[in-house]
Amino acid sequence: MNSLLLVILILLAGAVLSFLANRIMPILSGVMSFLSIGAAAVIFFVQVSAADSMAIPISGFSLHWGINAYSWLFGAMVLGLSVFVALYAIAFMKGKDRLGYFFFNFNLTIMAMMGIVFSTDWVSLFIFWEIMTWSSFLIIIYAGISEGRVGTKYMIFSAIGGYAMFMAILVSNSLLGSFQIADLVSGFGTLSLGNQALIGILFMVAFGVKSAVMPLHVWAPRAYADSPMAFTAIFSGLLSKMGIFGMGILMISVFAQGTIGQTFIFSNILAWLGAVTSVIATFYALIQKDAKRLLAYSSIAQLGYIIVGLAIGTPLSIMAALFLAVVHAIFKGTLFMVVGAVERQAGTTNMEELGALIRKMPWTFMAALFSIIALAGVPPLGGFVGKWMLYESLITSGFGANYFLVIMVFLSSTAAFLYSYRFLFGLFLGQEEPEFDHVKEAPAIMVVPMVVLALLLLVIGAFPGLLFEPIANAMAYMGVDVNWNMTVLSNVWGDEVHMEPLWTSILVMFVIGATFLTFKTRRNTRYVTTKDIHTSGEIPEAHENMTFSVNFYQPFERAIEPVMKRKMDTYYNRIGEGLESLFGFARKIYTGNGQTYAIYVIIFLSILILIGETIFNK
Amino acid sequence: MDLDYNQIMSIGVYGSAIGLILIGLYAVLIKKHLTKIVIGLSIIDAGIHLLFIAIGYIKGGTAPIFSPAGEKIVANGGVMVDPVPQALVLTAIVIGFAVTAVALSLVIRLYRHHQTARIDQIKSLKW
Amino acid sequence: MDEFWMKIIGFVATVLLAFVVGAVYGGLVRKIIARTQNRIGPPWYQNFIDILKLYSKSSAINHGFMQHIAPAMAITASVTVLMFVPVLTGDGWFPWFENLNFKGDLIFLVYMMVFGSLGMALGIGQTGNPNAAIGVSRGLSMMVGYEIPFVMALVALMVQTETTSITGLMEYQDQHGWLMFSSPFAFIAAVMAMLGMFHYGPFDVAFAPSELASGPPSEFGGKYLALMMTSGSIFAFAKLVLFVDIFMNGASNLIILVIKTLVLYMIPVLYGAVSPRYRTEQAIRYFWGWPTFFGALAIIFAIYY
Amino acid sequence: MVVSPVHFIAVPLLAAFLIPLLAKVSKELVRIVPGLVIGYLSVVSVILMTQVVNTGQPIIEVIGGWSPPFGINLVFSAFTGFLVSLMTFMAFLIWIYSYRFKKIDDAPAQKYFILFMMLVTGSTGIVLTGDIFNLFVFMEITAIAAYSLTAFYRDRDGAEAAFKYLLIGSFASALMLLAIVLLYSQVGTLNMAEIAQRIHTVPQGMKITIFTLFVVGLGIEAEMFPLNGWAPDAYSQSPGPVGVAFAALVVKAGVYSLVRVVFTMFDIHGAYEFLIIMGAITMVIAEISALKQTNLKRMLAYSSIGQMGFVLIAFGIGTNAAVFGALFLMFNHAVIKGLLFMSGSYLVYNTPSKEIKDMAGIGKKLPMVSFFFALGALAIVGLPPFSGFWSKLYILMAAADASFYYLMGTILIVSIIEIVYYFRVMGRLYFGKPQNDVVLQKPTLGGIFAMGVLATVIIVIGIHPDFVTGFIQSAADTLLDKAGYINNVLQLTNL
Repeated sequence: MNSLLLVILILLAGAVLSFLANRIMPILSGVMSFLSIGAAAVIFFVQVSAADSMAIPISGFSLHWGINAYSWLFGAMVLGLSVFVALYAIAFMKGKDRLGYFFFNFNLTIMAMMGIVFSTDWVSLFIFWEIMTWSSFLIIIYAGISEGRVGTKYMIFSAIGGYAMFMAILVSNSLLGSFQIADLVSGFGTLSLGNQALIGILFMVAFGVKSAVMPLHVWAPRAYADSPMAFTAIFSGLLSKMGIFGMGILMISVFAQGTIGQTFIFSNILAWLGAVTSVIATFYALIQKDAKRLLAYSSIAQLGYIIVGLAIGTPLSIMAALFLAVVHAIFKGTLFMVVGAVERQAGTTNMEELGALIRKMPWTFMAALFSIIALAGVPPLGGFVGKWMLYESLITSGFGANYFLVIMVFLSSTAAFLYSYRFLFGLFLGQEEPEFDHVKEAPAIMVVPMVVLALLLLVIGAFPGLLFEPIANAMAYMGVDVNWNMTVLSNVWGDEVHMEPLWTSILVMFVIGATFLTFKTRRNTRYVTTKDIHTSGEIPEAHENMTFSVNFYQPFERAIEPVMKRKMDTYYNRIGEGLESLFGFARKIYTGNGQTYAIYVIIFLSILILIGETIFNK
Repeated sequence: MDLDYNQIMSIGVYGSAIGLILIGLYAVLIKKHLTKIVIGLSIIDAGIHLLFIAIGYIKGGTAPIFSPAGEKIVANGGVMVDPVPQALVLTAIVIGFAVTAVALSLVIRLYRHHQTARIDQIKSLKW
Repeated sequence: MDEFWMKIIGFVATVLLAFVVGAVYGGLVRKIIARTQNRIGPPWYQNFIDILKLYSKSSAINHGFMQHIAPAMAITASVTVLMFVPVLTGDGWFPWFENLNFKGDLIFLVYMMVFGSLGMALGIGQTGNPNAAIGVSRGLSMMVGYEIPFVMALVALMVQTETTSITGLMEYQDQHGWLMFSSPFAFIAAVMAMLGMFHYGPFDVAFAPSELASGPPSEFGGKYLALMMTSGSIFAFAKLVLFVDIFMNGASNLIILVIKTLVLYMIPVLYGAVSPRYRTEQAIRYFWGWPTFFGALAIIFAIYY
Repeated sequence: MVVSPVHFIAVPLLAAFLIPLLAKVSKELVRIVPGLVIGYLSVVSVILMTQVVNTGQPIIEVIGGWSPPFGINLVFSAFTGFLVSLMTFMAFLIWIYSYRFKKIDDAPAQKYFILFMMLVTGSTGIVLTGDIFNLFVFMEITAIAAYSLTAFYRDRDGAEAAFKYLLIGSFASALMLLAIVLLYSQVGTLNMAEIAQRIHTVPQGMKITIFTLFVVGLGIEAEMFPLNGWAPDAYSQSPGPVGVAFAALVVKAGVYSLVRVVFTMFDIHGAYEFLIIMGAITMVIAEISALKQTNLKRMLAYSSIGQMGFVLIAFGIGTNAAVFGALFLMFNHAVIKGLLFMSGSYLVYNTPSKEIKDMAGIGKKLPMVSFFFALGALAIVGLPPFSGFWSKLYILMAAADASFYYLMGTILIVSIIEIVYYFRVMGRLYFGKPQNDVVLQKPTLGGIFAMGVLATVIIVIGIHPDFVTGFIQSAADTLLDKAGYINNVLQLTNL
């Protein structure tokens, strides 16, 4: 049996089984979905080879599936992370209701993502795309917050994107006579510029919605924050990457063929959109009170970098984009799992209430710490490698506007330090509060995935080559050759960063410093609570909490106030309201009066009789 | 211009048919009372029927009945009017009757519920 | 093997040098500021006394793991940064200072410099001292402020010289002369950013002793503080050397190095000594004003260079 | 030939007249017999359909031995046969659904079934007949049955809706009759095939006038804007099963006759653009009116008007692929909208206020029904892997091949609106707080069965559309093959 089909079918079966298992015993459904995803992952990593391909003839179309280096990268990403998240989800969702519903859609989403990755023709890609959309929608409204208005917003934007893609597919088919992705790549150059622009823009809208590019991002924050964290890890980590997947196909191979590939405008507009997205999203992230929202905005920002990388389109930048995509999947998945653990254990994710969980949830904190370091792009963890390649590719691209792009990206990633610290401080540091004394570490089944992923980040930081290899293969498949080295980063000017001395120096110094501190102080250093601090003579009561956690970055907010004044969201809401009232007015045509309808008929008839000659005499 | 009898007749017939239709339309579109509207509908029907008959009529033709009398007339080179329209009109009249019956029953129902028969006051279903 | 030991010796020597010079500069700064305020001020070796005293003390309490290892992270960061900055070029008097810099480049250094502050910030955060947290908040916010013009300057340099590594920049300067002259706007922007980088007035709101009890380090004592001060000295020195390297083509021997660094160092010190304190947002607005403008100018200049 | 198309008209009509007598025997018989009749019709339709598909020749039944053009003839071609089979299939499910349907049993069931039989007779007759006046007669039968069924509940709104429907409906009949009259005066025949043959002899102006009368008269039945004022009221006020019947039978018949007039009888080319434009307008107006509806069934009504507009667009594009898509869409619309009305009416009966906002959390009370509704919603907006997706795909493909890009854009934007209101309802159903847990009206077993069948059809066709595409393709070919139709009908005269 074809292994691609097998993967899909296993995931589908897992969906159905987990739905049914809920009837027997709720916990079983989680286990079911974990097992199915695990099995699918095993098959994927063991069996699937580039040779596999299949065509399903279906009513005049044939859905072609195949696997290549590029789609393998994303498929590995999807299944690799999903396994951990599914394991985590078992414990996370325990005791919640409608588990069958949740895990059914959970599996279905992952199945759809694998389908998207496998598809080599647009029709099947679109089919799976829509399946992914509605199954994820059903999970978003799972929590039922605000009567699904979040879901509605998500659905509207996804529909815009999906239908844009639909139209692009059909137009390209009518022009090229084929639904194959490969044929679009080969035939794109032959189209007229107008058609190229039409198709390109439509596709960009389609993929831009999922990857939350600037004007189309408004659905993302609430959607990420409101759906269960076990799913948000997938949602932000992987589902958004499907948009990147499509953009990659377009930016790397398709546009390279067409004339709009040569003209810089298209890719530059996209790059700037990505940069602006990342800056604005970062600013929003660091004024959030809720850790979930913070992470949601930060995901949008990170996706901005990836889009910048893809849009610039030099080998290094593409490599950076794909690298960041993978790393972002890992650390953002971990972070959302961390928040989920905190939410489950402490009952809230409000950073103004929480604090000092570090001693109660040390493992979670460790996972969070590593992921955050990777997110901030601080050496030596994986995040740094991607960031470095992105900057270098921009600086060495030799195109004037890109130098300012660097500044935008840099601004956003420097501001990212702020919310990174805010996140760790708000949740894990600061003063203990009595109401959180009961909090315990999350169950092992939740901790293990987080910690493993966090360690994975360390490994990637030490040996980025492990990731470079598949990425380089993927890019080679897309026709972009890039040379890589296991532990040396290098740009086109031949400047290099060697990771081993970095690691040695950091390890050596850290060990020296830590041992030095520990040894001589251990004997007579005692641990005191965070209440016992230097308070200029004041003695705070036990219940008084003096943690500085409200409006943490107020001065910075003041500084960036001009930017924050106008919000895309409000514009959209205004448009929406305007349209709704317009529609409400339009339907007034149907006055309840039967006579009016009769008059419509007569008027219509007489008009037709009058102008009939002209309209029918074609 | 001098019109002979037949032309005047035909003009009269067609004219009255059109006139009936217009009267009916007036009743349906302008009058507010449900019953009047229903009456208007049947007037329109009548007009159309008349038109149909008039079209089927052939000058000097006799009734299309295959009786000995009819045979003789035809044998003498006379003509029968076209039978089809008359058959159809009969059907149409029956249908119109049925529709009118339903309509009137609905009017009664409406009057019971709304205590009025003005169509512009019966619009609880709108938009 | 022999070469390896050379490296080790060079490593130790460099760290010691950095510490000594940094500490002396720290002392000088205190002296200078005191003089500008009509005080006698401590002697130039005051910092050594303090640090030695603190090392001999052992701190009685700590608030947990993060605080415990935070100074270690700090010293790690500053030493690592130092390791990637070429201290001396050419054959100076102390040959083992040469070629110590591993392969690293400016972007990497910019990020590496954050490592220590992040570690410190985490340690500070765990102490739960509100002043400390406020200090961190202010410090990080201001960092976003001054990093922008600084990076703009760096980008300008990289674009102009078509290399991103420090050694590359220095080779470029060997042929084309100092970059502070061949790309002046970048130099201006960088120096203005440097004012903030050293946290002397008017940008010392993060550590303001008077309003938040010297902020971040307020919960640290004994060894912790000692290690922090050590790493602070090393870090200051490393930053200065970096500036010297990228704008003044490094230094071939210690004398020149000391002169150049001292001159460069006096800019923020003197400017700080005479100027009042900015609030955070004022500082950020300041950095996003003229310095950024000069940075942009520098980049445009570099594009058409 | 043991079975003949005549049965489609004769048997239900007979049953309709017998039912009052059966009522004397037993009330249960009244409920059973219609089912038997329609079941028999479905069997007949299957037999004939297979025969037609095998021989490739339409079955032409001449009533009373009078061969065309004098007599009336029934044409059971692949096209009409497809529609008839669809109608009988839906009618059968409607019967199962309305069997012991509570609110119908409250009212005397026999009246309901008499009218329902008449409805089936009329709509199948419209599709089968080859005689234009006969078509008019059947349309009137359908209409009268429909008026009465709309007012079946005897409530005030029902009567109002019925009266509006009647008012506009009799306009339709009047215009239609007028058109027939004029047409007869021009071509001297009522047989569609012969009309199609002789239409070119008619002077252009007259032809266009007649055509206009037809279009307006039939457009009323086909819910074309602005002639569709009756539709929302009729849909929303009629009993649950009747709404399904409207969507599956009445409107289909109307669209059929419009298509027959445009494609077969007349040769006016401007008509196609006209259909596209009117269809687009209909679709847009209907969907945006649906967006702000607070009454569920009214929302469904507007949505089904919108779908009809989509069908008209597809027919207007007029290529083979487009017609194929249009027929596929008619099929989907019958099935999916049937499911939506069936489940929706139970949702409505369980919310006294009939308002969407009061349906919050009903998914807990009526899990099956809500699930069916959600499935229908997913399918009707054309999300894969449900059947609605394929018809949309085919039609838009045809539009793209004809390079109607703006049209595609319009359709897609409108479908976004559609998605919005359907998903809004879905969100309410599952994720609101239920006000109370009382189930006012449990779905009958038959109801669940009927909905289940439709749901299965939706999913199966969605995953494997080839089950129906063969029939639809041949139907489309037959419709477009005008000369073939004329020959097949008239060869009987040339004997």
